[in-house]
Amino acid sequence: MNIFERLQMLDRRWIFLVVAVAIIVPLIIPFNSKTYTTEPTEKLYRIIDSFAPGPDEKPIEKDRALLLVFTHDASTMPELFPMEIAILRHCFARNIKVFTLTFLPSAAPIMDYAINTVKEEFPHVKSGEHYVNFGYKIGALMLPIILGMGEDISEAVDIDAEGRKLSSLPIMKNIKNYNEMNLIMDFSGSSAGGAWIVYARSKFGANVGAGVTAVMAADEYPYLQTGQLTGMLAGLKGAAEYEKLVEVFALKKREFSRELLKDPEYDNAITNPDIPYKFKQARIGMNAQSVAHIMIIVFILIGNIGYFITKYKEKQQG
Amino acid sequence: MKRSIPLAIVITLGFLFVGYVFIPHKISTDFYEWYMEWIKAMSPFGVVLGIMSIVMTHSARIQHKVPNWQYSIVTLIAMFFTAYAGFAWGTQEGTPFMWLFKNVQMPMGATMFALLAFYIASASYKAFRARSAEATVLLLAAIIVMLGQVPVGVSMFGEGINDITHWILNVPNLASKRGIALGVGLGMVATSLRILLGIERTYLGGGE
Amino acid sequence: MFEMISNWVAAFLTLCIFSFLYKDNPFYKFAEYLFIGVTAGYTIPLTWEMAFIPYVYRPLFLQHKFILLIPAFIGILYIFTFNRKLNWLSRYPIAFGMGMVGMGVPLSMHASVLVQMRGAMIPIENINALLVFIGTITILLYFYFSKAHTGAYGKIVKVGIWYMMIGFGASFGYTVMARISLLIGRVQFLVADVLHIIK
Amino acid sequence: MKYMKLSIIGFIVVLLLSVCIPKEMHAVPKTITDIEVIDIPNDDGTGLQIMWKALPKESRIISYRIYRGTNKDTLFFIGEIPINVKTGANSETMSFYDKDFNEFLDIRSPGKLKKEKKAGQDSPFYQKIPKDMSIVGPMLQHYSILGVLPKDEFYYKTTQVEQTEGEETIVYAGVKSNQITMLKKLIPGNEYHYSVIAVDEKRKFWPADKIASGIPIDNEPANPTDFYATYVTDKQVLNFEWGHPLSYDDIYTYKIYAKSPAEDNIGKQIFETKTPQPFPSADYASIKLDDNKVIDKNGDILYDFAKNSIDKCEFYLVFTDYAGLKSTSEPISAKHITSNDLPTIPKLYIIDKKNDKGDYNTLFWGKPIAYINSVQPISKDKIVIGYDYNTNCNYKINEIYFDIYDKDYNLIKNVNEFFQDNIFNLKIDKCMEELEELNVKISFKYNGKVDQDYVIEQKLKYSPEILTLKAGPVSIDGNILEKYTYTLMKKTQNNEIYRSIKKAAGIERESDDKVAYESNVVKGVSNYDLEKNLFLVDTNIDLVWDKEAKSTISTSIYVSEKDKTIDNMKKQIESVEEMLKKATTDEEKAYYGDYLVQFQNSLKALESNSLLQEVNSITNQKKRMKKIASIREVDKRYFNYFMMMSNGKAYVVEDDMQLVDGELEYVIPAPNWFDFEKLPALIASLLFGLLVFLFVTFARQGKNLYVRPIAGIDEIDNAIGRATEMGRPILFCPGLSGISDVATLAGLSILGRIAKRAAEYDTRILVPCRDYIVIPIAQEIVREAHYEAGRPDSFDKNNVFFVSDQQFAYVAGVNGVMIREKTAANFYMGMFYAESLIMTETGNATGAIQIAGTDAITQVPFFITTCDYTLIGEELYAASAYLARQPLMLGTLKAQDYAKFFVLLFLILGTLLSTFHVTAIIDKFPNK
Repeated sequence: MNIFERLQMLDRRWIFLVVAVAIIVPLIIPFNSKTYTTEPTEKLYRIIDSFAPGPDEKPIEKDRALLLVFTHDASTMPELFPMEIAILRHCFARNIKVFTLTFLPSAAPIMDYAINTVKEEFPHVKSGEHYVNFGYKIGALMLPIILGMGEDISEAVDIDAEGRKLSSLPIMKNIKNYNEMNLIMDFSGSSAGGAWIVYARSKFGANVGAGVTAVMAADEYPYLQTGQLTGMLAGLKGAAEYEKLVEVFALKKREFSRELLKDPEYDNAITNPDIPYKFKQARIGMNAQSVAHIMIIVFILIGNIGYFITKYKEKQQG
Repeated sequence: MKRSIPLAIVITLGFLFVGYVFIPHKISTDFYEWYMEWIKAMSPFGVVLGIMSIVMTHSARIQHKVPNWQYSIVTLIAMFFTAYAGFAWGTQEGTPFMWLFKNVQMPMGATMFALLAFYIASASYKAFRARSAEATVLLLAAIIVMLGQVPVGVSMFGEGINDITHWILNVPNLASKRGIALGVGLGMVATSLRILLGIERTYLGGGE
Repeated sequence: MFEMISNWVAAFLTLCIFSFLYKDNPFYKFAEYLFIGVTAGYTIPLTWEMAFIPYVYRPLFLQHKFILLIPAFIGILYIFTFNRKLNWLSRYPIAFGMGMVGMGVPLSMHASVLVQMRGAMIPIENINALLVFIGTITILLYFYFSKAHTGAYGKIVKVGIWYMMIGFGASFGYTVMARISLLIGRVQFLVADVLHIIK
Repeated sequence: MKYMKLSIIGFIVVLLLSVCIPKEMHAVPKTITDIEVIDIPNDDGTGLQIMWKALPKESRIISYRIYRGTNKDTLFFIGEIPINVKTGANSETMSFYDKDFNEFLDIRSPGKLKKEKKAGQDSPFYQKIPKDMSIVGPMLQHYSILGVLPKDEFYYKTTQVEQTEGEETIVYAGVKSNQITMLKKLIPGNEYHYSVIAVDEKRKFWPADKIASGIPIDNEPANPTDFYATYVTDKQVLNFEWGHPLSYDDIYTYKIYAKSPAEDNIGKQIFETKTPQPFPSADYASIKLDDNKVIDKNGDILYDFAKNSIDKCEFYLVFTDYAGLKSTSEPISAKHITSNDLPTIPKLYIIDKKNDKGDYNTLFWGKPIAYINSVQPISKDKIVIGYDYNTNCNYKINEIYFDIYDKDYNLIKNVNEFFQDNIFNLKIDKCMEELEELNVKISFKYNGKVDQDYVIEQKLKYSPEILTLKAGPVSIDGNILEKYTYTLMKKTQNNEIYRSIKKAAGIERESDDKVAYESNVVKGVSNYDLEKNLFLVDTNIDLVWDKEAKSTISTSIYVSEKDKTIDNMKKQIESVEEMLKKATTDEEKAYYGDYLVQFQNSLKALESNSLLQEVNSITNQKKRMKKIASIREVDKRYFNYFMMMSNGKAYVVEDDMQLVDGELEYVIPAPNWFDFEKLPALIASLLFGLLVFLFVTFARQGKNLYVRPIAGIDEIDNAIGRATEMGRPILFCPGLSGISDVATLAGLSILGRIAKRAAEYDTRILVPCRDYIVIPIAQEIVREAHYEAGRPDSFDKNNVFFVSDQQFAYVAGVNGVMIREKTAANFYMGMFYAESLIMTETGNATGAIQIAGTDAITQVPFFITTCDYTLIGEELYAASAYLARQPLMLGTLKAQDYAKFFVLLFLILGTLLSTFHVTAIIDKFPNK
């Protein structure tokens, strides 16, 4: 039996071991790798960044805001949570007004968790001034709220998760409806954007973006092409790209430029101990993804080489 | 009586529901609401079947002392304890019932699901063989799409790999999904029709 | 403290399931049977609260809609399933539930056939549209059961098979990422929430 | 065995540990010490806000429970705020609003008074308000209560109750607590008491250290905002528009005052409208002026107002609430405009919505609109343009033309969208940055004709923010559509004031208005009968609007009381007459005079209304009520609609009234008997049914129906044979979905065949199920197969068993079966989800032959790679027919094949025609 035949007969458990190592090691021992940012992610970043107040503008005065809608439960958290964290970090770092909302009871704790995780790093950020958590609204209210926000957000949502009347919060100054709350990001493990595209987008012209799991991304591409979706983050990869953009531009309060992205300096973030784990989670995850994908491809190749050699031999023998 | 009446129920209701699809009138929606109310009233009893089946299977295993019968005790105890916890302390957040759900059921479900990562790898190694031209095509498409999703792929083959991935997803993949879906759609119509006409009676089981 | 114990229990069970990858062992068996038991136990109070109380108890005993005794009685017939002599009674509730399948004829025709057909009949304005068209047609021919896949016809059908295989390959490749993400999620739970190795 | 014991012991230890966890080491506060109740400003005096400081994260609180009572000894649970235990509360102060009509008592309320035991035996905390009349009855006076009754309960199932109040005997409708859902509002000026219980993660209750009290007070409404005025000089119309007030339900009137410099305070009133309670009113006023007078639509004089003083005047908007409290806007002056500054308003049409159950009217207006909404680059010289279009039932769009010009209006391309797929490509010779902008002119071919006079213009400007061309506003004849909104309004016959139903964007062309079928009757509840255990409500119900007398006719639901309404009216007239006699001032006289006329009209109506007489001629209680229902439920659903267009800044244009024969036209939607959108489905289904009938007949006649061999099916027998040789069992998975799923049925019919073969070979067949209804059916099938094979003795019903209805618990179980039973042939036939690969790979590891069949397209790739044979999609259904070899089954399979042939024919024809701009075939197919 030569090595290829042995490889052919290799016990599955060795493969499992390789998989375990290939995924656990990059997660525990991070290493640097390059993150390529792609067009849809960059576009989304730039739209959100355009909501930031100017250098001599008070954050409260800014008449732009972003709505994050959490439409997923814990099972898709590995992919979607890093995105949410990255966007919230962007908003808090650049004083962008941000709202959060969910129609799914199981998403409410995830929403709280995301806000609080990012807030820890930004002591100046205050609820009601920089962000408002609209909280969980029952599914039956979904349509009335989506449509109602086209006229008046304070009236449609009424009270936030902390039980405060929205109209009494300083953040709502200058924010009336979709004209101001100009982008809705829907994070979902199934059909992202759905009702928002149909109602908020086509009736009120609101921009709708989606954060989806990698599996979903293919189904969402047509919407991206027709412009019904303004931007999309797909899976861990989209999250990793956004993480990088936030780090290169938002945290340093810089304008977006493609040139800066090419600087290899920014690819050393993963091993940088100053950056908390939660803000590079997606990039570390992508390391594991990359290793895993390559590993699987190598498995396919080795498997096939062994297969062909064995077949060739059989032919010769017989 | 044993077979013909249930069959008559299915056929009658079936045709009424065909009508329901075409008739938007209030009478038709009232009929649907009536039906749903009845179905809902029947629904809780179906669960009893599952519970009875579990109790019967596992107690039989214990009785006959089949190999691994001891574990059936775990199942029965776990089942009765969880149910008891739900009834005794309620099902809200913070009760032992929710604790069991969050710390026993959820992590095990998630882990079972995560096993897929291992199996995908072993399937790639063991079963993904270029046995024929078709198998080779499948394999190549998979490799390209996999590469297109990670930064390594881009640094190895350039941005073009993304475009190829999108093309594969938007053209051959779209055609394949559409073609299969059309076939499946027709098949569903045919099977539903067979049930409606009483040709297909599998659901009634065998016997008289 | 409380959270720590909870996490350890979850971690222990996670490892029990993972141990199946090595081989079938008592820990896996224990976890498997426990899993089945707990999920079965979980449904009982939930069915009671979410189905029995609102759909049977309340309408019947509080609102006195006695007509619902009939479906409730039919529902009870399910239980005769396991009785050799009377199991024909359980066909009644099943038949009642099957009635809705009638809707499947026009609805599948509408949503799965006609709407899909319209989606497929787009004008061919570029090469990709043509390729999609060819693919759809040849795959449909593959599912034509009245003719054997031989000769020239076999060749056309083969094109359909190729399309399907590319499609399947793409789905396979596409799913890998999601499945790896699931595993990453589990590993992160083990090393971050339980062992606190990474922060 | 050793491991087994160990693990069980381990599990029990962990469980015990988790149940009796040691007390927390450090004392963290869990008791709320600073609860406070305050009145909500600008409301109608029925709202209170309860506030307290959130406990720290370390307290591990999972929720706050709020309790309310009208005395401090009994507080009832009214609401809960869940908290994420990991992160703690999001803010420092927690609030709970007790306002508006909300839950008071319903079917889910407990039957008896129940203490919150966890809060301590002596605590004043109770669970929800119980249905016990001795407790809830006396509470009624402390709240204003609305009772919502399903209409049939009120019509037919109430008890007639007589109560003596002073000298009078009043008849009430008695309602049982299980018939009614009650909503409460607080009463202004009453005192209410509140407290909060913090619940920690072990579900321990930590009551707050005190009970806080508060009194809701009726405040003045919030100040009017966004108030604008314009004066259309050539039409002599004064327009006002203002922002929608936040709590409109407390506002009783909107008044506008004009103040000339000579006047003090806020001047003279020139406009007043009441609100169409409980609905929002439209937020504008359009006042006609004539010779120093304000006139109404009929030309009657309403107020004196000097036209030439408009320039010098300041205008005030005043909101008045039910308690007479007022709030006044800042003064504004009117901007002079002419009717040329205003857009033209399209005509509003109203029709009954098609293909519905009769609870919608469709409102539509204007010509179709198309607009570009996004531009995406795909390569250096190519961009993708996404567009959207709106139309209505007057216009069927055939083609949309986009004429695209560069910034200097040089034509780049004419695009004809004869097939509207919301997207087209455009070649450009410069990059978008250099293009700077594109000008687009959009026109249509609709109803078979090209309308060249109707052109929509739109500019696409390069935006460095998003690195692409940004779609600008859409304009027609220079009017930018986005600036304007259409306000749709409607009113019933018995109300003078229109209620605002919707604000439609300028680009919309159609809107549906829901006119729901009546299902509930709403009644105030303030009395109860403890002995009979009934809530008491008023017995009167609206019957019909009497056009001549201009009053709503109501009647009692009880036959015995039918004449009382007339008696009551007479009594009221008598008392008003007396008041009139006593009246001294002119004002008083006029006031009571008006009332007298109104009441006399009503009396006349009551005595002469033919419908009421018809109803009252029926003596059978139930029959009479049925008649009443049939009249009133229709009468209430007649509406008159009205539309206004404005830009939010008092540039107001009103549409003409909807009239018929000079009177307002009231319309009612009608239910439809056939859904024409499903007509293609009906035709297709009938044709398909015909095909099935034909081929089933052929098959019965014994015609040979050829079906090509399906790979995999022939292998089934081989697989069973191999399992027999090895002496190992067979596994059959009927999929994860229920019995009504087509895939499960196909799987089960294949099971019949496999089980028979297995029985013949005397090989055990294991069938793990996920759906409990599938178990008995699968058992029956396997049993029958054993009988058919002549081996009833070898059937063991425990081989067909339920595993779990949770997806992954099921997989865990099936994996266990495969490994421990060492199955040699695995069949997966039915619907599968993500778990498919876990099962097939385990099967692979045990070396079993595996054959799969599923219509779940997403799972097919995994089956193909890991199984020996896979039936893809329709092949699964075909296999069941192929194996059965019954004429009936084969006949349908053949019919399916021929249907496919037609599908193919249409696909080719439709695609070819549409490529050559003929969309006739495509248009016949439904697109959603």
